[in-house]
Amino acid sequence: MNRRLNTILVQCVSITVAFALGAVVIKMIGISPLFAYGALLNGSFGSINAIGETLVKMTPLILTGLSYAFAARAGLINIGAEGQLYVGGILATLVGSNFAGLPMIIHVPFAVAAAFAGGAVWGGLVGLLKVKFGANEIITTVMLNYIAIYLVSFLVTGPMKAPPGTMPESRPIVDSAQLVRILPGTRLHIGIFIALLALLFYYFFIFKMRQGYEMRVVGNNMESARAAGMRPQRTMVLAMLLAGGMGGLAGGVEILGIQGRLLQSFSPGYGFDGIAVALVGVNNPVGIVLGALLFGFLRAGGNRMQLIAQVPVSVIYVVQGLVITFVIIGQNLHVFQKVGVNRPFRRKTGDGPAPEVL
Amino acid sequence: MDTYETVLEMRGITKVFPGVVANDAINFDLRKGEVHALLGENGAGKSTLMGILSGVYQPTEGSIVLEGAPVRFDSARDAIHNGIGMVYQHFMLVPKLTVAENIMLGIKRPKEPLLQIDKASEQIVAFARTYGMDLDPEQKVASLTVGQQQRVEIVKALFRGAKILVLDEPTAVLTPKEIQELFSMIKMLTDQNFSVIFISHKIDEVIEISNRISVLRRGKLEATINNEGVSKEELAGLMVGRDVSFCVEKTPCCPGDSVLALEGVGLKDREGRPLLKDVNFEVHEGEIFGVAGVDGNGQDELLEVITGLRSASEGSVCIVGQEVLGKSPRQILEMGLAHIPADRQARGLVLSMDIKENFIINDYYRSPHSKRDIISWPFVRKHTKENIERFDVRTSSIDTPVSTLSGGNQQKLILARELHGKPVLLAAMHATRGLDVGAIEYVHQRILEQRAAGTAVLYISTELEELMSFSDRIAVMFRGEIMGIVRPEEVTIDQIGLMMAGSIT
Amino acid sequence: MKKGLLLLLAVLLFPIVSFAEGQKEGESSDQLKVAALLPGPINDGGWNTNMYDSLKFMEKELGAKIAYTERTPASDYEEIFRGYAASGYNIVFGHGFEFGEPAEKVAKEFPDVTFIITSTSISQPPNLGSFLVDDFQCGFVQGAVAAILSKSGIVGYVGGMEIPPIVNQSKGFVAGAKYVDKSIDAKALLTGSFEDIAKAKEMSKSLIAEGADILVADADESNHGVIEAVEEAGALVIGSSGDIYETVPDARDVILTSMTENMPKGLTVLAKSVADGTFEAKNYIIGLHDGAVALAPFRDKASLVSADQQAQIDKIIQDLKDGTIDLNQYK
Amino acid sequence: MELLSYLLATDLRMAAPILIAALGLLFMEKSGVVNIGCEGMMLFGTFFGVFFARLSGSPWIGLLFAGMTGMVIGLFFAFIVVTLRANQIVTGIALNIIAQGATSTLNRLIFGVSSQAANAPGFEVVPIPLLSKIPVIGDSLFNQMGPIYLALLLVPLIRWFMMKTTMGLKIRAVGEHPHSADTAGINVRSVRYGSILAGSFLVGAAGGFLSLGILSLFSENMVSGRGYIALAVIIFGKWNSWGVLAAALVFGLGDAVQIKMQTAGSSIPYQFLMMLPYILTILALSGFVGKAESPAASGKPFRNDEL
Repeated sequence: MNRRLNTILVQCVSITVAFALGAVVIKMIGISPLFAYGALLNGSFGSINAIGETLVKMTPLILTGLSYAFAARAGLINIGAEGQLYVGGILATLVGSNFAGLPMIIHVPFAVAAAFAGGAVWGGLVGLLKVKFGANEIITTVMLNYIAIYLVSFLVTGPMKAPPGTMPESRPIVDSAQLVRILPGTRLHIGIFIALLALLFYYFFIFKMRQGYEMRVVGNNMESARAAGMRPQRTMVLAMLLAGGMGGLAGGVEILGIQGRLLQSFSPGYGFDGIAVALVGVNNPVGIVLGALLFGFLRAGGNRMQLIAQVPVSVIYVVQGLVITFVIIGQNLHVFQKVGVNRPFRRKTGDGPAPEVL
Repeated sequence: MDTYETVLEMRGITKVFPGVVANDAINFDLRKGEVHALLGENGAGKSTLMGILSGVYQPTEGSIVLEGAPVRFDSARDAIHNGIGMVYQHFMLVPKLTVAENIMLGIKRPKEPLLQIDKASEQIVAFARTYGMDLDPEQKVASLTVGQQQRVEIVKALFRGAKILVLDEPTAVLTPKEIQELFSMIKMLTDQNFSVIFISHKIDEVIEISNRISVLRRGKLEATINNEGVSKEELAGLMVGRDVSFCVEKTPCCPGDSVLALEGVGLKDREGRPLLKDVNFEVHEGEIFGVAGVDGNGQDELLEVITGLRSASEGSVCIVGQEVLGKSPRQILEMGLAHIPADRQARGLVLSMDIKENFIINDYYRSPHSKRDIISWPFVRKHTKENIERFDVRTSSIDTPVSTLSGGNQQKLILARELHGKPVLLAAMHATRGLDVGAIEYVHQRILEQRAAGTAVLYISTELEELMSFSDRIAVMFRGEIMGIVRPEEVTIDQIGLMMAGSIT
Repeated sequence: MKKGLLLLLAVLLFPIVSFAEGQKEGESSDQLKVAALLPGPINDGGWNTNMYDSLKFMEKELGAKIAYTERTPASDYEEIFRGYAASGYNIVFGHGFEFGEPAEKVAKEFPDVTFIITSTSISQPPNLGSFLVDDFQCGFVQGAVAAILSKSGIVGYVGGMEIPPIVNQSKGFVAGAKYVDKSIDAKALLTGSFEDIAKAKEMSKSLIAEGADILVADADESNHGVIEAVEEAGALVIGSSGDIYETVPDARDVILTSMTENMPKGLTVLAKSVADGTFEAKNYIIGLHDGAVALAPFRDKASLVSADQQAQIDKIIQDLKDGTIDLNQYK
Repeated sequence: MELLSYLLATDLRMAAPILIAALGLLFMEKSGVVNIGCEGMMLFGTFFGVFFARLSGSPWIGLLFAGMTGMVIGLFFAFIVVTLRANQIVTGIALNIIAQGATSTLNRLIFGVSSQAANAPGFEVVPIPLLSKIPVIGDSLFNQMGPIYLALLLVPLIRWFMMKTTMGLKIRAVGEHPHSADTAGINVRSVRYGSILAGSFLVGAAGGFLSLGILSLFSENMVSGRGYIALAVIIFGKWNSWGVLAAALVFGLGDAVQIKMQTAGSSIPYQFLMMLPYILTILALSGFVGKAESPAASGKPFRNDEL
């Protein structure tokens, strides 16, 4: 219990360090950090609309965070949320921009499901390559990100281009497939509930369902899993399917709730932020919400910082990067204080998720 | 007694790890040209002591004196430069590199930034010859046999100018023949005034090879005695802290009908080398069937075939008349198999998960543990509590990660998991390895209970004494073959030793 | 341990606070406030710089308070429009067709804020209009000029991303070249990105290797790549949407001319019309006819242009102005 | 012939920055360190390359400092992943984000906002007498910029270093089996620090060559994915510098061909040609192009209190 409190505190310090350094940079470009951070806060919590925006940003972040977390539970590192998000977007658009006239009650779930499926395929592919050919998931996911991004770029300038066909964008999502806005004057849409449901599902699946239990066993000790009669390969593919699905959902809600149609590079890097979100939240449901809150806050407030305080977007990237870096540092500082070595000689066991790289 | 030249002295060495005192004020000295054995059970503190000597750890208290001068080893490098050569139980060789590369690795030659591997190879070969050893410097270590690898390790140490050789459990992975070769090598080295520290928990070997014996127990030095007419029982007593008789109290066995039956089981590895050859035996109800043999003679494969983790390339394995080959591990578990794996941490438990989660690892998927894919934790908690009490697993709560349990308690947890429902067949390997005497007796008692209850027990071990006293019949394995099946009361340990070395009696 | 952390926390907050000082806000209620959303960075030396210059021009001419958002993420168009509108800006520009749709949404919510979207032809009374440079026409002139002055009979066009203004201009380029001489070989290439300069440079090189001796650069940031290639391989370059003779002075010895879209002027006129209430929510197209688009003088390279070539060029431009050449037949 | 010569030349030019970066990564990979942050490191290199080339008026100085910048970033990276044993992938991603922001910010702070991109004296083509006269290959191989020759020399050099020197052996051992290396008296951490620093120098220099060789100016995010390609090149080249060269050329060729195809007016959407390197990598990883074998300890942090 005490240790948990401690980690939380460390996280806070790390994040503060990041912001402190950010302040220095902002000062360098001749803007008052307090004013800038004022705008940051104001743009993220200052008004109904601001809060709405923060929630809007949190929606995909929660989902991409879950994407990383699902894989991590099975001992896999999924860098591919960005790509899964794009493929989810494609599928959501295909369903959402067609079938006009379907009742919303059917059309929306249909489109969302399609997004999930799209991402799941993109993620499942990684799982298959891993178990069938031992292709390292980190690299394959990185590569599939690029492939997905170019795929979208091809589709919107080619097959899916909206008539008359000058603009690189798909036909719009028909009304019956759009996610309803729930807070007037803001863009907050029911996607947030989809995200929270997904979060709930994650919690329930991982801690209450047998497949989730299998995932944790496989992720922590593959050998024991096999000896107990589990099928690690299946479990890993399932984990990547779900991880991908979550990434796909992120793309789906973004397209159906915000964009209204498929565009080139429509994600501002939600997929990569998701990694940080899960990292900050140590793959724990509550943690993921907090992580998403942090980065949603940065994104929503970041716009405001640029809008009001005229802080260039590049500086906002710096602050974001610093936050991730210092959270990592914070989480690893314990190497300086020797704790938790209760067996003098640790033998190499399959214990603990130590996903090898390359 | 003529005067000895002491080359190494470790004075009052204490090493404290968070939570454990691994070494407690240990005094240890080594004389030129002697073999000084360090005897003790796993976890007695041998490895830690040697870790300190080799610079991996720094002592909390105490000092090391080398040829009269106090020294301090901050790193493995320091120890090596001071002429201390470690040969670890798990060899420290890089499989992908060649023998020569492995030996040259880390040798400081400030004048020569270049490897000049050919020149080095010649040196190595010549050097090895002077100790009557043949090495092929070009070969990749991965392609060598265990014995050869050990030789490389020793040459590696000597080549670095080691005067003191530390052998950590060197025989664990060797066949009796290889052991004899090793021993003659050690003798030859000591004749040339090298000093050897011989770490082992095998009493006979220690008696055979060493001049002096130091016994460690629970991090403390029990005694250092000259190896003149000391008896096994004496040493064993020191090791475990009180006199133990090597016979387990047990009722005469009354075998029922066959439970496990292997017929002509064979298994080959990827290169087609045989791992198991025409293995035949039956294990009956209420019988403990021991399997003896040096590690790595097919015992692991045998267990993997029976538990379905590997499928044999030929033959048949039947449990109560049902063929299990081709069945999945889960199907076999469901046929009433209980499995105590060789390495409880690598294959038995999930250290980072808690006790209840580890307890249900075999049953989590079926009612009443879970209904329609949903685990019913209330039942699991209740069920786990009952059984860990029954099997006396000492823990504050069932929600603590098993990594915090002692080795004994971890093994008890596995027993609780595997034995709480009546298994028809118990397949156990190294079930007592690394446990203290109390825990060992506990494990034995539990297994005997199973035997009494009519379970068929397959008990694989490398500890001959244990097998002799514990099992009703013993099969001896060598190079994947069963050399023979004997009754302990009809043979001597030496006869079995011979069979383990490959000679059929 | 924990105390220490808390202490550290306090210490860290120090710089943030210490750097704090009141931000002067030259707020006068009647001051015209203009904001713009940009797809890329203001210093790309092309499309985005164009808008940046326009803002600066309005600051100068109309004394407007200006603000902008760079590299606007697609997911935030709508939100940032709303942000500017809500914080009292009178005019918000969306610099590119892609801003059209979100602008239409937000415009409804803020009837008294004017929205102007560039390079598209949408409009939504009362407060959303658009500003379109006739890219096809620009391309046509560039193509014609290149064709007339090319010695090799091969001319090239290097564009950036595959988006309407680029695509149109490239089509216009080919049409213009062919208009002058059916046999001319006019190659139009797209790098697919505004950022991958190295690529733009290689493409230009390959075009020159193919024999092209005059290139049109229309890839924003990547123009730098085109210009470098031309400098190294010895060809001439025609600039787009701005006078590169002024913006890239180092390269003057290879700059033939530019198509100057005087966006600053055009947009400032619009802004002014908003200020004095004469703005109409319609599509303003600027082209040769209203002088907002023009062919820059050949300056140093005038010597390369013979009298009758000059005459030929002037005629084409004139015909375009008075519609003697109907471009629709080429589109 | 004409075409071939042209392709070779373009290929070599486009491949060079990727090759240099990949050779840098090779050092890290061999010692068991994976650096997804390559993209960011290169970006820093591109900026400071231009910055110092302007100051000094010499592209060589610029290149040198680009490398140094890489090393500084490398030191930071090494501290986090070696000393703190943090997850290398996530650290790399953070590095990329910071680099993108920091370089743009610095660009504006130092060179201000103008349509004139910050440019600097670039590298000149140095034809090698005689050799450059050889038909076809002559013009493409021996009529290049200085750094390209160096990059090509590095290939055998690094191979030799890895296989024939004690240091190389240490690096390989640390990447394969850190604990053996440790017990053999090698300081695993310092070897990794060393490899990371050496590698980062090359990666930074690769960025420098991009902004001073291929071009002679800095523009925001100009690396545009080449860092990731370099990562792919390592796998495709099977952790062997010759393989890396081959792979870099293959990917460079992809670019060259793609450009050629567009000039020739091909109809294949460029997006597919852009995907090619990534698809190839996945195939390589899946063993369709021959199984790629990574150093065993790759990506695993090392702690010497366990055996």
